[in-house]
Amino acid sequence: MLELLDWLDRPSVLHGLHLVGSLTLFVIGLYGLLGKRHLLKILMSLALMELAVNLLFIALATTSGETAPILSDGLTAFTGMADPVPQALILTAIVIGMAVLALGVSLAIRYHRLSASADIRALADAQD
Amino acid sequence: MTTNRPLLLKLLFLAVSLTPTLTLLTWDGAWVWPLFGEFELLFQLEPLAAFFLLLLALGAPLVALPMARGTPDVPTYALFVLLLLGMQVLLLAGDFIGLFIGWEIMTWSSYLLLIRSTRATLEGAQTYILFNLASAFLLLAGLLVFYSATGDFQIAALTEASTAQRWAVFVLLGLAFLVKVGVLPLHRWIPLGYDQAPDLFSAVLAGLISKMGVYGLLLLPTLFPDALAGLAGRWLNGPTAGYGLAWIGAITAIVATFKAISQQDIKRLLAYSSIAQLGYVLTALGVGSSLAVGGAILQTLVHTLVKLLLFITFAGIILQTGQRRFNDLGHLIDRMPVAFFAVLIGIIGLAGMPPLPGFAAKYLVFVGLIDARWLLLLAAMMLSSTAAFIYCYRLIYGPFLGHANSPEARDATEAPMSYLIPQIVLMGLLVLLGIFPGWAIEIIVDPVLTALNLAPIGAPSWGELATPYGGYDGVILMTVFGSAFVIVTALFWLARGQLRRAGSPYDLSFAGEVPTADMPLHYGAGMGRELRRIPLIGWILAHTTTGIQAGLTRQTLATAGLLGGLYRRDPQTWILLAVLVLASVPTLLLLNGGNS
Amino acid sequence: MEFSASPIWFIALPMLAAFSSPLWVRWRVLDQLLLGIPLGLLLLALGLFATVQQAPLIETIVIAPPLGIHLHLDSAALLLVALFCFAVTLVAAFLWHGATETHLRGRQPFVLILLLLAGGNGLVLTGDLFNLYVFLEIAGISAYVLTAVRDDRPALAAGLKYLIIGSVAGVFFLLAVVLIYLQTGQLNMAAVAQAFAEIPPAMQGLIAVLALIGLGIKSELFPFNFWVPDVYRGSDPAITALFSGLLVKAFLFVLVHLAVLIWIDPEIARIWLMTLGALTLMVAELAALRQDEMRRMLAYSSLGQIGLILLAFGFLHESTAAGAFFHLISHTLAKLLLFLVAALLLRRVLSLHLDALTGAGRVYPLTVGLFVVGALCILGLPPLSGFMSKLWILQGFAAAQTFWPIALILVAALIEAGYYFRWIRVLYAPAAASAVTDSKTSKTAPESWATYAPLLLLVGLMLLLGIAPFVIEGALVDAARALLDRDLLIQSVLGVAAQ
Amino acid sequence: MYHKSACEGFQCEQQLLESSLSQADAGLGVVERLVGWLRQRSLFVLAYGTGCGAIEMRPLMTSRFDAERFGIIGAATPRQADVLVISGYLAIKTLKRVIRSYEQMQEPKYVIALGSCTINGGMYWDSYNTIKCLDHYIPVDMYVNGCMPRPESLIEGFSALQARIGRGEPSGYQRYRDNIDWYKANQRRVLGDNMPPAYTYDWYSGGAV
Amino acid sequence: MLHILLDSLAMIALCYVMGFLFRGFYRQFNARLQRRWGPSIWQNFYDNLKFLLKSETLIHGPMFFFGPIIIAAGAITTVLFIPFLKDSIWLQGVSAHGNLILIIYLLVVGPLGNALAVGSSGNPFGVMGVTRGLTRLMGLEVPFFLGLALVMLQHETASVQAIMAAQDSIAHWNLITNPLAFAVILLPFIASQNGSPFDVVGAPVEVYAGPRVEFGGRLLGVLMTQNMMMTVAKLVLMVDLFLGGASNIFELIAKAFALFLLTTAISATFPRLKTEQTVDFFWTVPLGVAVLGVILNVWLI
Repeated sequence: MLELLDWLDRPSVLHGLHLVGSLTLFVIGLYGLLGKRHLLKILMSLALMELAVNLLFIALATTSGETAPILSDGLTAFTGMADPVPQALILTAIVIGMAVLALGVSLAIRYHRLSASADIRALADAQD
Repeated sequence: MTTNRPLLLKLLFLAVSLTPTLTLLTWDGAWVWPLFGEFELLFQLEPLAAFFLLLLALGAPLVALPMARGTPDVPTYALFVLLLLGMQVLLLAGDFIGLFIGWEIMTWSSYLLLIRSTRATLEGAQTYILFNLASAFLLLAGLLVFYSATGDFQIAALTEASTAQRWAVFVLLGLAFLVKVGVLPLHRWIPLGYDQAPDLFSAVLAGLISKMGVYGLLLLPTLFPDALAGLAGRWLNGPTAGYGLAWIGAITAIVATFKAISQQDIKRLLAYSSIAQLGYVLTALGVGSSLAVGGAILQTLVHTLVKLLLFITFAGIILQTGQRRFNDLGHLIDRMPVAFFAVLIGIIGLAGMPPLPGFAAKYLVFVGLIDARWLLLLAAMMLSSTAAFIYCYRLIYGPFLGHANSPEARDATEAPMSYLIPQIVLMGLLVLLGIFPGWAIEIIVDPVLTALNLAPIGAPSWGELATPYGGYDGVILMTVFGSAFVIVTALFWLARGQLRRAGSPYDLSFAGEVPTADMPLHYGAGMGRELRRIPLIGWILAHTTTGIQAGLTRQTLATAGLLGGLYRRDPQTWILLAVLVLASVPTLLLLNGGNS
Repeated sequence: MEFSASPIWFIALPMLAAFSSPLWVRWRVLDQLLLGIPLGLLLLALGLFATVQQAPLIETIVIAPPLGIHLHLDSAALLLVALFCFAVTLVAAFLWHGATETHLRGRQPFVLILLLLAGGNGLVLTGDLFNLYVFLEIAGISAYVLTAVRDDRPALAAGLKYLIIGSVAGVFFLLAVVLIYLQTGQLNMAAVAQAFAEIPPAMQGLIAVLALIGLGIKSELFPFNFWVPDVYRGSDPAITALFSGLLVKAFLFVLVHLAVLIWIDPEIARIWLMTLGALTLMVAELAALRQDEMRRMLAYSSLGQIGLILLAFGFLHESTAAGAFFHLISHTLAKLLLFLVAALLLRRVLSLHLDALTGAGRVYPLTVGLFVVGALCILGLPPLSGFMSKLWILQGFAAAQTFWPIALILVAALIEAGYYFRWIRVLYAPAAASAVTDSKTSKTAPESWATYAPLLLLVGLMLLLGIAPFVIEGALVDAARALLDRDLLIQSVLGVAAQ
Repeated sequence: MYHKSACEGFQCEQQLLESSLSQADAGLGVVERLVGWLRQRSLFVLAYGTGCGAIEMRPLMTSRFDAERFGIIGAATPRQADVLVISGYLAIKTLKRVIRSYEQMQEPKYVIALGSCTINGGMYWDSYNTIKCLDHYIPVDMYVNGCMPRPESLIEGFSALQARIGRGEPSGYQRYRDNIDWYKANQRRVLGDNMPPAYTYDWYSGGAV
Repeated sequence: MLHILLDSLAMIALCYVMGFLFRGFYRQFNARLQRRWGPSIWQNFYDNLKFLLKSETLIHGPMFFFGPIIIAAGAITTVLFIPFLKDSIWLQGVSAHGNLILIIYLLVVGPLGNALAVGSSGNPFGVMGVTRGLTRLMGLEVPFFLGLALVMLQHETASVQAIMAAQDSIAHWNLITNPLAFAVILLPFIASQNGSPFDVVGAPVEVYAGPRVEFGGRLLGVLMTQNMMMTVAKLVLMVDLFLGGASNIFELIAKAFALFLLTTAISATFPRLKTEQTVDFFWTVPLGVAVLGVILNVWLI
């Protein structure tokens, strides 16, 4: 069991797993984006895709055993810390994703109020 | 002072229309305007351009005068001024960029003028602008090839270009100018455009704008060290490349002449006749000898004068009657005598009959063809110029002779003075040039020939046109004909008996029948129809390029529809396409061996 | 605080102004500020030209590159920034006078337009990839909201569509950035440029494709630009003018910039960029032939011109690139004019459909006359600037003895003429349609000369640049040099020569 | 001269015919004599096939009798013709055409009437739609009697006409011109409203141009 | 000046007399072929004078009046531009100031002027005739001119006098040296003379619709006069070009008559063609021969 955990902790395996997982998430998001018709589902799928990318970034930028990149008591050297940049970036990306999602949802709600429809095909059918 | 504003506007317009004259008289030296990089515009007045500027200086005020009639139409005035500006830029340009700028300004301002007519249809307008822009873009392509060969846009001989470059320049520029001149099968914009343009503007189109194509064609040989012979050697007594051009011109002339004969609308007929006339010019330019080019230049001059005269006259007729088809006019000779004489002089010039200068032009071209030993071309030209008699006859018979076929034609009066003055001026010019062909050669043709590095034709006296093949004397011809005319008339009056004018236009020898107004007595519409029974003409008249053009349009629009179909309104499709591209690129790279 | 001519102003000032908008509302200076800020920035940009010509201005934020974020103001960026400021100034001036649409007045559009300007400037100026992503999203979000700002059904639909497709683009671009970072450990463009060649080729390709899709969607290239007509159709023409004149140009610049900077082998970059440009050009021009709605038609035409610009940039030669910059400017001028004309027309008529506009030229001579001028400029007919820019591009190709783009551009121009002149012809159709005259009486809005002033200014500029292109020649050539000289950029940022 | 006051009906017509036929030779000058001679040597015939007599014109013109040797040749239109040959009976319907053709001919012009029908109606004397006496409607210079007259008699008639032309005798066209009112009245009597238009003859009374 | 006047008068008079006599001969010749006596050889004079002495002439307006005048003036001009004799100061007219191409065009000036008159008469039949005439002209002019061009090419001049001077002996007659050109020209020449079988245009008696349908009286006389003169002018031109010209008036008459006899024989033999048949014929047979001639002359020699 421990061997299995050790094996799983090996960077290549761990990264591989993360890669597969986040790509799966990405594909699920893509599927939702392409296959679903409800606007909210579409927006959720978008969020999912973004999440997948974020996850991928975070996951691949660290290896097991690294500590959080915070200088505090006792931790005064940069050795053994995870790269701080991805985490900072992902924080930003999450915020941006949030904003887009919120905007999208609010637009969708406005649209639903005006047209009583939340179907993405209805968007497409808007004629000149 | 507000009451005087229209008058001031008109005066201003007329004054501006005199700018080509002013340019012609005062422009000397070169004026340089920088653009970017090492490019600059060079404006100078070459003798060749001066000839065309002369045409412009003649034509512009003569058309502007009737245009200024009535309530001032400011956009039209402005566009006309722009057009003049464009043509002057074109002619003054010493480099291809300036030429192209002028060409384009001329193109779009003339288009905007054209669609001011209430008759302009979508098809006509589109055909006009697309053909002209195609011509402009061909010109642009040609001059870019020229630039790539010389590294410069100055109009000069291509001395160090490869054969491929020379041919590319020749074909591209040639096509550009041929579209403007309207050779078959690139002519379709001419009948549509001339027909649908405002009536007076048709005069500009036919008389001046089409001449810019001729200007280009005259410029073309100067781009090659040995003129046209430098391209593909010589054939018989002239350049081989020119032989091709000449045949294009001759076939154009023949087909357009027969097309002209079969038209029912005056302006369309004139349009086709323009095509045919410029076909002669093309043939002559193909010969490239001094005689033929001299003929071409003279023909250009005559065609300008004649077409201005005819279009202005018919504009007057259309103004007075509102009718423009042969079948709807008739017997205007009594009511519009000035217009009748204008058209008479016009068709004599058009048909190239002595004593008007059209004959001198044709004479030079014929002699040039004989000199080049291109006799089959001579036959072709002869065919079209004798067939031209038929449409010339229609031009004068339809509106002026026969029977008045519409109420408007029955009560028409002479056109206003502003139409008559240009007519009279142009008639005078034509007759003058006809009596003094030598003068025209000396003053107008020879400077251009010298500028083109050709031997001047020269003339022993003002009245005489002399070539190595003999010549004729316009003054003596006119004197003999005039005296004969006077003597015969006098003898006729001296003889006994009385003349009586028929009491009615229906007093006709009609096999004992009494013709009435409801009989189709006016032979305006059907004239020339029986020509279809001649196999060659029947074949020509049965074929048009309309179908090709319509097919091309249809295909383009179908492609457009197909591609427009890609632009679906469904966001999911857009994303799907993006993902597909994402997926396909690695696949392609993989299939390609991944060697990127 | 001492004022220093720093590139940061181009981003910070609009953002600050936008975020402190409640203050401006209270002081009632929204319109003035909307006009004044971009105008001030424009003046600043103009003032900086001489400086930047010597050496690019680099503004580091906190830490020096490659670790920190920096703004990189070279000639190319400055040209675009000036253009963006000009575009916003002009639209602001147009909106100030006589914008009858309430949704285009007030705080919301004020904030959004300034944010859009900040985003556009940021895209052009930034030297950091992730920062680029952030600006991409800032510009994007403000664009989504601007699209939907009218708050009716078509506008919301367009906004939603834009949001969805824009977010997808964002995700793809983010993925590309992430991959780059994972592979190189760098985010600074110059540093990435140095390190990129060491990435495995397959990964290089993947990153390139991802970034291409992301930026391709944003910059409206062919297989990714299907959303454009819908969005342009749904939003207000005055706003669309900004999209076409500002936003696309920024993304396009980013695309070309990244391609030049990061991709080592210019041959491959050239093939890709020129292919994309050519495809975009031809497909868009052909598709535009059958458009019967003015905004859609203008959208397709915009796409075509983008393709043309990319074609010229993609050739990666100095003279075509300078021409491309010129064309970018003249296209912005013309499209601003055309879309603002569309906005003007929309104030008077109910629909911008071809049939509804039959004979409009005889009812509104000035407005439609301006449309004609804009169309002539787009078509590249002298004496307007479009001609000179096209000529510049074409002579660049000719000087390099490459003739297929010339043929393509000319054919495309002919097709373009096909539909623009169709519109002109219909606008001047003799039978004045009753629809036009009727709607005039119902929706009458007396226009003052102030409304036309921005449009006339545009016409004046087109004429000036068309007749005297030498006035901006230096800036264009510098911009082209700055864009294409990869080594110079890397050296100026990192202080070392590229390998 | 026909004057309504002087006489009435048939007597007047008779009187008119006799007076014109029996006019004495006027003193002719050399020029008139020459002119007359030239005129008689060249007669262009408008052979208007009104009746069965038209059949006799063919042998007259062709090789058998060869009228061309007397200078007699066909003309296509009335404008070019000197002689109008009325070949036989004349229906009322045809009369209108004949009158118009006659009026369109250029002076001097002559009329030869062929066969009995033109003289008195012949076998159609009681027909409702033929005219009986041609001379009442257009002036006849020469009657050639017979039913039908053979080409020989036609030639005889032509010769007689030529002789009269040569002598410069006044011929029918002058009579027509002088008595236009009478002729028109007669024509109107049979044609009713279906008269040829007036513009072909109204200059007779209005004076020449 | 006086010389030119006298010379011109002599040429016109010669044309007039020759023309009427030739035509008279033609009528008699035709009559004999048809086993008739035919009219006197002077018959054309009688006809012409009779028309000139008609006491009434109807016109349809000024243009109608001037048409025949123009055609007559054109005929006189044409005659004066054709040299009748070579190596002589007499019967030259003003031919020194003209050339072959001018003459060809002068030949059609008159008919076109007359066409105006026909048009202004308002008679549709007349205009039909004019159209037929113009169509025939279109047909005949191509081989005709091509044949002349062959002659011009051969002598490298368009001056009739020079061409005439070059044919100093029978061996140098163009008829001998350039028989193809003569063969090409002969039939179009007959057509231009309005001779059978190409005479459907102005068939004098049989066809109602023709250019002359409205002409009568003295105008018709003028038309006849110019027709006769034109006939002779064209004959003399042919003599000048192909039969070596003439040194004196008798030689001229003899050669012209010989040529006239040839055309008469052809005319009397063949039946009449329709207009479009005429054109089609000219564009196949004579034009074909002409093309052959061009190939021989230009490429092979």
